Amino acid sequence: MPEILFYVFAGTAVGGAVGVVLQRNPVGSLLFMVGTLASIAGIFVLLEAQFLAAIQLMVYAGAIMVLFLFVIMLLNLGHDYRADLKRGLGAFLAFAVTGALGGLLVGQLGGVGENPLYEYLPGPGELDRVFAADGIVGAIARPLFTDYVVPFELVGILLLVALIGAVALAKKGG
Amino acid sequence: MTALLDAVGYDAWALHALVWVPVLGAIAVVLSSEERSKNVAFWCSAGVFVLSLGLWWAFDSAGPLFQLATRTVWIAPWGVSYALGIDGISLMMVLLTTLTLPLAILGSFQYIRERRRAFYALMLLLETAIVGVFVAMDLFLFYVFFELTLIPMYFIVGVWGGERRIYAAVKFFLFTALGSLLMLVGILYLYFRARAGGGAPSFYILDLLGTPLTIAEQLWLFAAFALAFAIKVPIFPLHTWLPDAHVEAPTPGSVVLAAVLLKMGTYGFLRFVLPFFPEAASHPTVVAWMLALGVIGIVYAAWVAAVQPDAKKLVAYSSVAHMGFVVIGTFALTVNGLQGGLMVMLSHGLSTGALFLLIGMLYERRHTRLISDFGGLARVAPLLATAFVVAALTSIGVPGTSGFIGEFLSILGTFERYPVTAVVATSGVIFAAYYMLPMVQRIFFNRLDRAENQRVNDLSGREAVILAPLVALMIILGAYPTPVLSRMEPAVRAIVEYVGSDGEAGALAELARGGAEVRAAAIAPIARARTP
Amino acid sequence: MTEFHPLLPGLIPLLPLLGFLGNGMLALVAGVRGAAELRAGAGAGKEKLGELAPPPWMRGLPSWIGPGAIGAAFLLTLMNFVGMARSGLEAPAIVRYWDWISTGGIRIEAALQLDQLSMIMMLVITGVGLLIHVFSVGYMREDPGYARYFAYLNLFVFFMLVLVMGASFPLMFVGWEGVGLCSYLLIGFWFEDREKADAGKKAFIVNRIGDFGFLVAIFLLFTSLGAVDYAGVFGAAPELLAYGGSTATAITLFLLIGAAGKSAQIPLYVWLPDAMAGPTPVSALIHAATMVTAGVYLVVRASVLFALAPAGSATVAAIGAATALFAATIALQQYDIKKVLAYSTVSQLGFMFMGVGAGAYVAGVFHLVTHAFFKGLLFLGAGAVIHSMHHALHATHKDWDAQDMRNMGGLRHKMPVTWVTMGIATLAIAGIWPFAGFFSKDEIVWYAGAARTGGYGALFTALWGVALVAAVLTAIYMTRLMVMTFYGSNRTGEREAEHLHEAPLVMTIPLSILAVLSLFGGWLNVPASLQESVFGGFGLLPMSDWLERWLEPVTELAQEIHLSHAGGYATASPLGGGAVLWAGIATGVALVTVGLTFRSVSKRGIRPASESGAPVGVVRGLLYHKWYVDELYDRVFVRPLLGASRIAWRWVDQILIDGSVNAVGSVFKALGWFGSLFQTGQVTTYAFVLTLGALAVLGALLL
Amino acid sequence: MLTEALVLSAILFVIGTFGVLVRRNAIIVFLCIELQVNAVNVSFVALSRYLGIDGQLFVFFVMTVAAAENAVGLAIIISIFRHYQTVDVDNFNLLKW
Repeated sequence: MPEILFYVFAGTAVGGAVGVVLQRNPVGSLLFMVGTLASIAGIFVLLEAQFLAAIQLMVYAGAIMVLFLFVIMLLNLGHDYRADLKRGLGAFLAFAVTGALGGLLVGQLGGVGENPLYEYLPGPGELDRVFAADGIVGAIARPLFTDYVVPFELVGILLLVALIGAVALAKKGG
Repeated sequence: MTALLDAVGYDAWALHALVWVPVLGAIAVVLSSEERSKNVAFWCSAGVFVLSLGLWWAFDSAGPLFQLATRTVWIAPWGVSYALGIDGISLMMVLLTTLTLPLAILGSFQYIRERRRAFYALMLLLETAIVGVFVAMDLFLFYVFFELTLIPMYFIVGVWGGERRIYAAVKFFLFTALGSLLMLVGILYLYFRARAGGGAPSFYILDLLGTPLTIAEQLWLFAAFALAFAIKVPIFPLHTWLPDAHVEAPTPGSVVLAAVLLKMGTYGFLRFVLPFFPEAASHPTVVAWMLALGVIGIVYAAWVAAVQPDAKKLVAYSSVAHMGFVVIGTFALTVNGLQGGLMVMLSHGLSTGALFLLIGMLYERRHTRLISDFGGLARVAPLLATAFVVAALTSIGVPGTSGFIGEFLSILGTFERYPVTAVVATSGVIFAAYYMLPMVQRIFFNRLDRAENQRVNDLSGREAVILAPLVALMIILGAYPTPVLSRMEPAVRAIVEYVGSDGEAGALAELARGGAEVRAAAIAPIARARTP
Repeated sequence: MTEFHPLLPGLIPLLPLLGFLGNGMLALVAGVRGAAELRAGAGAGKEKLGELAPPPWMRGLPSWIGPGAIGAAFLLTLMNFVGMARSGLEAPAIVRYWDWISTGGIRIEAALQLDQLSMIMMLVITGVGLLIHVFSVGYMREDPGYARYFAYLNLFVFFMLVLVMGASFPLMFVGWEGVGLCSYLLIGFWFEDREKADAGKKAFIVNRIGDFGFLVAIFLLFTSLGAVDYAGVFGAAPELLAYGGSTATAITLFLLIGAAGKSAQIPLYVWLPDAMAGPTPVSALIHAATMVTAGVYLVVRASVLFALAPAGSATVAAIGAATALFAATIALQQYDIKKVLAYSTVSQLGFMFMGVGAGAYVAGVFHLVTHAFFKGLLFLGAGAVIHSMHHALHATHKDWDAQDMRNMGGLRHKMPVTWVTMGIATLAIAGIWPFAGFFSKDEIVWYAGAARTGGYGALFTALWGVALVAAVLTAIYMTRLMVMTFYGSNRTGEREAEHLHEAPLVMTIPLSILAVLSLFGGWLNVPASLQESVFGGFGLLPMSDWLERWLEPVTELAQEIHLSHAGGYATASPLGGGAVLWAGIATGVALVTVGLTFRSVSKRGIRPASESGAPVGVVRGLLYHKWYVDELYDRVFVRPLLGASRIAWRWVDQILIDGSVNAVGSVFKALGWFGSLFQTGQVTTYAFVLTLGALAVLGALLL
Repeated sequence: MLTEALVLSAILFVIGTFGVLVRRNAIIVFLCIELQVNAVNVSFVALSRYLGIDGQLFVFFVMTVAAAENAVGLAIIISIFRHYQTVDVDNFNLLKW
């Protein structure tokens, strides 16, 4: 059952991603993106990251995408988008290079068993022990406020700076 | 005078002071106000000059070759030491430097109006570097000072220069840096070669002297060293940075560049190239090339100078011609030739320094350096004209001035061994008049037919004070150069004999005579430093 | 016979030097004052230029300092002369002062040498110099550069004295170049005139060509003999240099280049006619009496070397003869009074060279001395004439040339003293008995022919003929000068003629003294052979061969060498006949020539310069244009040199050398430009390249 | 499921990269970058099952930083648009100087 669900989510994620790239209307792209993000949230759940899945939906698919939508609306970009997608040599080269990259990556990651990477992995179940001890949220919260407290504070400052920066940049007549 | 020196205990500390007092002065300049900085700089350099005067009497031409020598360990593992000392050649170069700097600084009072503190601090740093070059007895230390001269000069040309100052500064920097990098390779090779001989690592000149080298090695090292110095001299055809640098540099920069910096090249030949690579330096092919380049420089630069529309560029090319005399005198490897070359260096420092100062004064008055913009100035500025004519005559080498002594001796010394070269070089005597006199005529003689020239002022008191010592020295050295020559004689003789014997051990004795006690005194602290 | 102790010899050159310093100070003060006035009136206009009158005290002081210094030096020289004459000095007295150049490889002392030769020269320099200084007081009185003039003149005398008194060749060279320098300064004295400044420059540069030869000769002396002082050189030369050897010949030929430069001999004579741009007393002192004879002095001083090199001597004589004839021909067709005298000087110097080249060193010096008298006189006389003409033309604002003889004529009534004294000088230079020139020139011509017994018989025979022709030409052009200037009717213009008047006493007294010397100067050296004849005044003329005997200690060694290798001189001229006969023929021919020329020129209708064009006819045109030598030199030397200089700068320096340097720079610039092509500034491109890079890294890792 | 997740991550990443290269609209380019970021997140999460909770913490941080980045980035786009009246990345070559 999880495998089937995984493939469904994966399918919609990839399909959404293709849509993001190919859809000429920015708003359309954005909607495909929301779909992709939601699918990825589903995959997170399947991969035992329920907390992240929630954040993914709330922060990413919710807040950030709305921010994008705001900007598109603000700049009134919904009309002239026909020339947005590149064609010709540039597009071909981009396709060739990214295709080669993808081929390499997929080819490498897909060959299970032959890949020495997997041999050193301890096997799934690592998370189960942590969840059993602290609960799903606590498992993330404990290291976040102990081992990672300094980066956590720094990220807070970063967000503040970004906030101020965004205001300063977008302010009219700045 | 010696009694006075004894009273103040004049000794090796004077050399340290000569090197480092300008740095202190530079700090003082930076800390002082923009307005007062020029006075601080001038009095500092003047003080250094007074201090350096003591060397003249402290140096005993009957004493050991290197005097007032000291040596302390600097970077023990590499055998780098902070070693200073002077022989007769360094003595004259140091005096020329310490004389030129205050005059150049005094000559910049009008010209430099922006960022004075920075300018004067750089000038004083330059003094440190140049004096350091002339008194360093350690090859590593020498190299440090040699490169250090580049930095202040680069900024002096690049910041306070004329319109194309960036081009000139970069050209100057690249030319000289290229040469000195190759020399660094040469220095390191020599160092490791000397170390391979089994001795303790050392950059001390007297330790490196007599390092056994095959003739091929000597030739390669000669090339590496000679290129660096040839660019600095400059020897034809490596001279093209010079006119650009001179024309773009502010007056005090040109003065220091011409009067002192160029001498670092010829000094390098005398101090390092000849003694380190005697076989290469007396190799017939090498000598033939160097003489040919020297003679070409003399004639060619004179020709090029003759058709320059810009007075400063004309004088710049005349420098190339003068340095040609130094080159032939040096590579003739005779006592007269070397003495003559050194006299040309001194005389050129005086006369060309004065000429650049004078052209700078004209520029301050008329804001042009084009010869054709002047005419008849002798009528409105007789003192300036007189000083200019004396300097020009010294540059031409009229007897009675120091210029004649130098040219006469250098060609005479060349003639002793290479008559044909010397005869061609003698024709430079004609060409010197061919480029210098028309300039004098077109600036100071002819009709005073331009209104703006009629308002030109004569020398101010400050300017007269700058020029008076230079003019006086040109005449005095022309009438009685013997005190200078006799102080340089032991050093020159040692070089000639040492190179003439292809670096045989016997001739080394002369050089080492001065070195022995210095080394004995200096090795002790190094030995202490090595034993933990 | 007492031993000769030189009396303060150092003071002799020092006095003019002090005079120079004093006058120089005054000149600078005057210059600074003038400059201040000039600046104050800078807006007012240009006509004020050069008319700034110096204050009275500025005029008085130099008048005393200048001639005073020379006068004192002259007195001191006279005292030394008397001392030397009494002592019968054999070896030169050398007074050492300090080590001038001492390198360890060479030692040159600042030492003065007093011997018979330098004494004669010193007497001429200070004596004639004094007269010319006094004359200048009158001549230059009005000039704003009065103090400067005397400063230069004193400096000149100083260097000239160093030249003749120095005890070594380098020291002589100091004086040699020093007088050249003063000549440069004095020719260009009125430097606001471009042509005059140019003439000074030309003189200096041409002289430098000669100096080049002198320098090389000094180097040769040092390397071959190991000495450069006279005592050392002449002591070693007979032993170390082979007679007629290549070293001796080379040394003498290089010395000859030097001498030819200073003494205006072919091919380096071109500067002297131009040098007439200087004030006329300068022409008299420097370009007639003293400096230009330095070449002759040099040859006589180095007589030992020349005696050892017969080829060198013959070249000297040949060049002298060629110059004597060549310059005389040009003098025939010049109208500028000073130009005639200038070419005459060149020609007479040629005579002297011929004499010393023939080995007759005494005859050369003899002619040098008499020439100093009569040519100095001629120039001063010409100066008086020009002075007068200038005043007359200036008074009426006529822009005629004050020096053009076509504008003169009939001046003998206006300027009787000048006329008489110049007449004496003309007779002297024309070689008429008993004037000074007769004895000296006759001796030279005689020796030119008599030297044919040596190695170069045919050459000297020919030179003898040339000398005779040149002597005849001398009589012609000098008579022409006198007639055009002093005879006939005045052509200056009626109103101007009223302003023509005799020069003041301060000028005529030196003229008179020189006239006396021109008259009797020849008696210094009446040859013994002539003494019993009418030309020797039947023994009435005193001092038979005095100069010959006086100079014997100096020339004796050279004469010995000459005698032992080349044999004695011939006793008859190439056409037969002895000295007395040819003296008679010479003076007869000279008299006839003077007479004929006087008649023919007087008859010629001469018009003022503005009304007469250039001379017609090929020969006259050629002579008038001085054989086009200046033009030839311009084409062959000056312009090619300038062209080569331009090529050296524009092509070699800027394009070849700097170009290749910049080419290296350009290579790296081009590399940078190539790299910058990838910097499009577009994010997409960078992203693409980044991806490409990722692909490459990944590919390298995985494949 | 690890292999599949990683392959999915790779595919998403490549699609995102392709989008960055072929789209001209700066906002869409931004969106594609988000796609790449998410692809990486998938790998983190997938591997964290095997290596511990740290991977998830990383994703947490990535999301936070991405939020900040988006805020600033979009502000820049707005300010560029004000200046050029376009968000077409081909028209910008500000990086050249």
